[in-house]
Amino acid sequence: KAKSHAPVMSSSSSIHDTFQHFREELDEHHDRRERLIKASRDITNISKKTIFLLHRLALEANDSSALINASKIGLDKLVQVQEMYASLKNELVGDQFWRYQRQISPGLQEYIEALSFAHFLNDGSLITYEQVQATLCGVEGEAYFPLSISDYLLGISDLTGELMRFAISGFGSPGGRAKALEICTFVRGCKADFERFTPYIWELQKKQNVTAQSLAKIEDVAYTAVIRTSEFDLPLEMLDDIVNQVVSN
Amino acid sequence: KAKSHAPVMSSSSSIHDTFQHFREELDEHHDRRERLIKASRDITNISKKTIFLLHRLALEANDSSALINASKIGLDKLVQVQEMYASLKNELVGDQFWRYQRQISPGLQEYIEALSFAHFLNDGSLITYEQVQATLCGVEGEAYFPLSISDYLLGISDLTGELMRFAISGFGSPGGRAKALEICTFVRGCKADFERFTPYIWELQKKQNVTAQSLAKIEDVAYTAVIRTSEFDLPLEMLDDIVNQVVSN
Amino acid sequence: MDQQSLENLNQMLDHESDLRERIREQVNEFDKKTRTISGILSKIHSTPSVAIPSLIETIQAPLHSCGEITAALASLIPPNQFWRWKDMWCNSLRSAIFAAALSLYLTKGTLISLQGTSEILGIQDEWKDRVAISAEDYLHGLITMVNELSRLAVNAVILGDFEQPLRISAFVKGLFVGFSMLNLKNDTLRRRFDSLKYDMKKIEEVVYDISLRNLQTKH
Amino acid sequence: MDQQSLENLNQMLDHESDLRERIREQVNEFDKKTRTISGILSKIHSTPSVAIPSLIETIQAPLHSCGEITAALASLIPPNQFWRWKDMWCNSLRSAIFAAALSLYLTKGTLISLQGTSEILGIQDEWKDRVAISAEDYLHGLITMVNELSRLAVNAVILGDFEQPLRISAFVKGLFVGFSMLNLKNDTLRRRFDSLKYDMKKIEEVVYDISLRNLQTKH
Amino acid sequence: MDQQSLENLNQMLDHESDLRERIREQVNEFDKKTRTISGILSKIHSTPSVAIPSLIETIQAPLHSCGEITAALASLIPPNQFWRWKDMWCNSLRSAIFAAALSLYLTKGTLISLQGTSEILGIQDEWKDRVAISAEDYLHGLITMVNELSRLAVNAVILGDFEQPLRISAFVKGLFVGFSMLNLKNDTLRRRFDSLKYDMKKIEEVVYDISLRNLQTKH
Amino acid sequence: MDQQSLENLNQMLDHESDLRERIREQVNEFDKKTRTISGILSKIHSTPSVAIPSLIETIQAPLHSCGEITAALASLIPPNQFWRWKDMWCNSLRSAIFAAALSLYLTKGTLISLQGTSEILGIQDEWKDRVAISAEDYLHGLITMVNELSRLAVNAVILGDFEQPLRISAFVKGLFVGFSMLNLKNDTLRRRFDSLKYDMKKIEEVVYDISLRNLQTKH
Amino acid sequence: MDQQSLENLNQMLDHESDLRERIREQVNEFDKKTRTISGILSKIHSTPSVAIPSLIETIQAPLHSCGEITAALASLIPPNQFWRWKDMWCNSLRSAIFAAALSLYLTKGTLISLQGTSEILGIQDEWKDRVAISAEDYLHGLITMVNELSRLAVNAVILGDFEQPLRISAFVKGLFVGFSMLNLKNDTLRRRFDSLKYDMKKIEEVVYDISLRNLQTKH
Amino acid sequence: MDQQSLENLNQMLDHESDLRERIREQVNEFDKKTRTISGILSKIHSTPSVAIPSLIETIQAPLHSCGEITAALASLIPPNQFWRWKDMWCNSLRSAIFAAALSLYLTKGTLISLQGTSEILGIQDEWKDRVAISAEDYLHGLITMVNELSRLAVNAVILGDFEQPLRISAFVKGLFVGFSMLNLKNDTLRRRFDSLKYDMKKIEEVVYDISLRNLQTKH
Ligand SMILES: [Mn+2]
Ligand SMILES: [Mn+2]
Repeated sequence: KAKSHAPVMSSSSSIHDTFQHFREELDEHHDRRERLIKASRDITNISKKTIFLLHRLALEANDSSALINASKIGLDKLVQVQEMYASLKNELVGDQFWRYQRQISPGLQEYIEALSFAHFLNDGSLITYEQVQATLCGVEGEAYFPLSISDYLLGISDLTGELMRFAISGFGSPGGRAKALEICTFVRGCKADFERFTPYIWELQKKQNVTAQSLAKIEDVAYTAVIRTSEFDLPLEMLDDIVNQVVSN
Repeated sequence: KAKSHAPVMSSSSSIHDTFQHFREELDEHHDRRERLIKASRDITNISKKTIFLLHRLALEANDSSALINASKIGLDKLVQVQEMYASLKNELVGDQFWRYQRQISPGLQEYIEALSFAHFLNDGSLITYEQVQATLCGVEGEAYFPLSISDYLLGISDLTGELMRFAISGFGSPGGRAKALEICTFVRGCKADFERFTPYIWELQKKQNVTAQSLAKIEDVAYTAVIRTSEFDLPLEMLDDIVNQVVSN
Repeated sequence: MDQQSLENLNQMLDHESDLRERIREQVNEFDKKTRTISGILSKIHSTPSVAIPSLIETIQAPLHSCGEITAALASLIPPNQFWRWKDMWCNSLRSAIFAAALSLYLTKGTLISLQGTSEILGIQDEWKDRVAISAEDYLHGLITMVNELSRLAVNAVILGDFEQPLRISAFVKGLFVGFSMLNLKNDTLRRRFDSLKYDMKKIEEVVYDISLRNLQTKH
Repeated sequence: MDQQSLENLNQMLDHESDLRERIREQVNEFDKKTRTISGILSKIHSTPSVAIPSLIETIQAPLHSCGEITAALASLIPPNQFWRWKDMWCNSLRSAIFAAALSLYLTKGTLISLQGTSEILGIQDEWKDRVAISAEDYLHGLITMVNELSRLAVNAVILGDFEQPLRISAFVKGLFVGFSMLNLKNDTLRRRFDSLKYDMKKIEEVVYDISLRNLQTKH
Repeated sequence: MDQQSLENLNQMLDHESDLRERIREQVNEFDKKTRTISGILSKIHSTPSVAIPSLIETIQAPLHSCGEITAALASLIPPNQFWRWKDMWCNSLRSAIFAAALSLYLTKGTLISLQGTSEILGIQDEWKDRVAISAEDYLHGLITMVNELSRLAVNAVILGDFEQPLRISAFVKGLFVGFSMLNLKNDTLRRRFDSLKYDMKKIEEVVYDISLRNLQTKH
Repeated sequence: MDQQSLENLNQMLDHESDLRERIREQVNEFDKKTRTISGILSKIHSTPSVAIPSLIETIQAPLHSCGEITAALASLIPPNQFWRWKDMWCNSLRSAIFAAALSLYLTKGTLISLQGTSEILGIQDEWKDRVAISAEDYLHGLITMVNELSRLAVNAVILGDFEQPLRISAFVKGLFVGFSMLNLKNDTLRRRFDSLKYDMKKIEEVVYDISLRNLQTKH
Repeated sequence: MDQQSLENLNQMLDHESDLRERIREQVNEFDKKTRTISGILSKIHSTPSVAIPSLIETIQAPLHSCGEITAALASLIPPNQFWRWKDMWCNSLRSAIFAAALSLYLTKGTLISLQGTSEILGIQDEWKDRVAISAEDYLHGLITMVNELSRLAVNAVILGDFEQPLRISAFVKGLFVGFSMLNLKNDTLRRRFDSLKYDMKKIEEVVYDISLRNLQTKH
Repeated sequence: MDQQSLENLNQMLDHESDLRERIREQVNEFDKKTRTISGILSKIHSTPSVAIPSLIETIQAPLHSCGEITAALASLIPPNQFWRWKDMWCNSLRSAIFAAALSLYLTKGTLISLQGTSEILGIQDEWKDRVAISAEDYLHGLITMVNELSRLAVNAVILGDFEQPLRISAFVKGLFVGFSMLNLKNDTLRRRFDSLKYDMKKIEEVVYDISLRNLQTKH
């Protein structure tokens, strides 16, 4: 329709070409965004399943070598996620990672949560930023994408919730009371360490509130352990043994 | 750990079997839900693209046969969606449709919106419930799933928004003023007809408010058309011709 | 929209809203029944072990009478629309499942199966596209039972019964292992599974108290 | 967390927050520039056609001086972080794009290209992973121009210029066809594309008024 | 809690939930009636002035039949509990008030009074502790009427009727002055009063278009 | 709008806003009274059982003086408007109900009735269309009492009183069974009923601790 | 908490709630005054240009009487607490600013200054830590004036006055250029600035209609 | 708008936005300081009673260094604008108040006064129109301290210290009585007061556990 006016403007065919180009660019962008959203959902699902698996294995574990083994199984399962990130690396090349960060974050944080849980079960330590980044690198050590500090911190912040569940459900097992005291110290450390990052990362404040609640629950567990045994002048392990004998009669 | 107590309860191996079964059932459910969410997103995307395509074709159309052709092209594109539903039919068999309705609805409603737009461009009529259901049936006429009335009504309710856009962007084209008056009558009819369904379908009330806004915009377009021409005692087409002559000089 | 379509749609919607009304009536009845049953069951906390079987006996009649409701629902719900309407009665149903599960545990010491629950509530296999017990509802019912058992462990001690807590402990531990096998989402079931962990912890505290005082042998 | 990790993370975060601060300063400057430019451009509505080129002339200097800002940004932004920070300056950038596009249309009657806009704003191709004009920003700038042109069509008539609206009509129609080719989501761009439709309608009304009164030949 | 108290309380609570159910049924009916009426009334926008009286005629029967609902409500609501339950039906009531007000304006050109509305809806004075029209509901109904009249002004022009907008303008101006004198502390009412300002402007713009073109004399 | 209607409406609206102001004043007074009473009642947690009756004695005067407020409200509220305004004072009223219920339990060991509460607060039967105690408010007051009693059970043990928890346990168990049979559709009440469950459990745990250690016989 | 601290704190809190009450009373008065003034001012839309000055005359007394309120507020507000309480009266104040600005424009054709507004409302410079006009309130008042002027442009044409719109257009254009240069970070102000754009366009369209038909010369 | 007014207004607005920026910088610093202090203070939960004084010692320097921030704020804020800007720093300020209050309690066992807090934070009396501690902020700080003390009671037991909970209980009881006497109209403060009730209960339960087991004599 506009053809008759071609002289007074850049010709309509050049407009056509220009917008044809934009159209392809936008379509490609939307398609990539969609693919990343779907991949992120898959990653979230695998990570969640890994967390449940780790809980199961950890509860069955009777000693630290069983825990280390549980950790290994969990880490193995997470290789699936690492492979997915490897296959996505071309979508996230160069400056593209930051373009789609909002789509990637949910899955990535869930992955970091699962990874840090497996890592904790291995040696009771907190996985570092560098260690997380290292799991997201190709064979030659090149990162699939730059790990953002906020994804790292928000991911490991969720770990405290899982540790709370771990402490509560392990309470009745032999050694569970000692484990609860250990986790209590660990989570208290996390809470304190994360505090100074909250001015930089807005969502971390909300997660710190959740961590505070988890910590209070873990402290209650530890408190119960101490108060119930303090009537008796015997070491924890001996009390555990007495109870265990009764229960297994 | 619980083994030593087997006598007082259903044996732990039977618990294991039972929960093994639940676990499979829940995993299968979550996986299916996930697949349906993804499919629904794809369907939404195709439907949205079809709507844009229909707008493009409709604006280029100069006569009713061109509109009918536009409608055909749109309907052809929507065959993609129909094939996707065909491939999903086993996920939705029996009572399963209602289990996943919340996951399916968004895509389905967008599809119905696109379908009803294509249908409108063909002969200016509103697609019926039966006609929509017919597009979701296999070769032997068996429905892939039962079309719910609420999805039907919520889908066609969105059509009014697209018609509003159609009326506004067609305003300047020859015949656009007449088209606006036609659409005005059509949308007013939709608004009135849908009114009696609002007590049954809660979300329809919100959509009716959107329709009311679209209708007011269409009425403004029609009003402008009438008021601008009423100073001149000539029929609409002649005025259009005069303007067209000036513009194409 | 032509007149015919309008009327058809209206008729279908009227029919649906009618159906909803009639289901609601049944659910109200269901609710009354389960409220009465729960009221009676709440007496277990002040009933000595020995008198519990006869207390449980008194809820058998109202519990089985839930079959009237499930039958009425099965005749109301159209084929294949189980998932469409189930949310309307799932709270009442979960209460009934809880009551059935608790009854069986308190009399036989065993875990009720989904199939067994269906039988007690008169739910027939051939209704499965209209009225059935979903895995989720069954699991919710079991967790409610555990919530109650953790209170019972405490109250048994008050009544001088030191065996009950040990039995409960073994039973709940077994159930917990079962629940741990499930992969849950962040939904109600997951939140309630967390509550089960608390109950287990509470029960363990009681077992601990009893064991360290050697009370389990004292009765 | 060990002390080293803590300090590393803290340092990285401090660095980022510093960077944000320094970008914000540039954006404030950018904002002042575009506010001044917009202020001057808003005079086109009361300026006779003949005087418009010299009005446009006056914004060339401030418009080109935006290059200082884009250069400063390009030296601030780390490699590959374009998409991370661009939201901070995109409002100012869109205003600048609008000004460049309107200037070119009012002087040459043609549509500015994305490439052409980059040149005016001193944005270099090799910065593309740090500072660039995205398709979206460019399109937003064009729509703002159309918003202004629809007002101009009205005001041109007030000033007795009946040709401008016809020129604007043809120009905007062409642009509209271009925009129609895009598949948009329900986002800002889509909402603004709808506003473009309104502008086109408004312009068509003016053309209608002029044509029916045969005013186009009268000047 | 002794048995007697418990039964009393439970009876009260059951009675309340029963009553709510029965009111809801009436409200559903009320709602259906007013939606049908609104559906018919929406045709005024495509009906030539001359045919409007007979269109209005067709809603008189359903409108007066609302009296059945109000009577049913008056017999359901316990003495003194008007304020307890009124929120349940106030939406339907406001729709009915709107319909009555619009009917009277379109046939007689006058403003309905609160008393007049009560009569049409069969609400008796002696029910005032159970069913009545509050000042707030009446005002809401009037505002809805004005919302509709501003659209009618536009649509009358589409139908080539240039007199209706002038009549509407005079009528709404009077109403608007009245409303601006009211001490509206109520938030919702205040917000809706703002919508009335918008309607006023819209109507003035229609009258403006007509005056500018001298169309009022053209019919 | 004619002058008369306008004046009527404005009078209604003004009267309403005036009335609200005057009710608010009474509620402020009511609030001060109940705050003082609660302040005194909070001392039960550090008062030995034997001194509690004389502590309760000291709140009788302020508690009965609430009758002045209820009388003032009864004279302010227009006939039939109980349900319109009751939300304004229901918080204060619930505090007063709580205080009356707790007083009676701590002195007589019995549960106050709704009727008994009305008498203490000077609420007359013939005001029932203006000022009354609704079932809901009464139940809220009772739940607040139980919240306090669970704290009292804990604090009694701290003071070396092992009988009080047993008495509280018996009293609250009865109340709890009553509540669980009620048809609580109301959301807030339902949520507070959950807090009651929590209190019950806490009290049971105190009794458990006492039983486990055979402390109940030790005083 | 020792008795003295407690009393101090309670006195502070009580004093605050008292003060709030007394400010509210003054604001109610202020509100009544500005409602009356706005009521009168709304008549400009049906008043021929020539009669406007005498209409404006009638609001001078009530407008100046706002000084009583501002004086009362100045004596209520403690030193330095202007920013603490200003939100309570800012709506009324903005209405008064609007009235003062519109009056001056309609009689002298000039823009009122912030200083001039303070004088009319009797606000003294030495109150600046208690009662003052903030830049924000002043700008809000001006935007409300423009909202009204765009309506006046339309209504003047209805009354056959084609000069008023031209005067309004020139006046508002100047204001608009001023506003577009302001650094409006404030969100509400920014949103209202958008309404100003809309008013500008409306006024331009009126002038357009007049120009197109050469009506400006016809009076 | 004349050039002078425009410049004045723009200067005011620019100044305001500048000032906000500079306050924000100080608040960022303040925030970092208080987070560091909180981080250290959180170690009290794992520190044996005997080592707490030296832990508290380590926060004295950073706590007093807050005086640099308050001094910077006092020099930034224009006279009389305390209430305009205080919301920007009130979170940090409340954290600092909390730290000061907790320090004093843990070292001296006494309650800090508002005056005492001002001194520690270097807030001078003559700044009261620019920087001061409001009653509200002081009370918020105290409530945060109680939240922390209830956790400390629990954690002291974990460390085997059964005296700390008894001391905390006595201290918090006194504070609680004080708070219940306050006329808390303020919503946030009221809600936080509820959290204080919860803390009280928690502490009482700890004291209960200790008393029940006669642990207080065991150390
Ligand atoms: Mn998690
Ligand atoms: Mn759409």
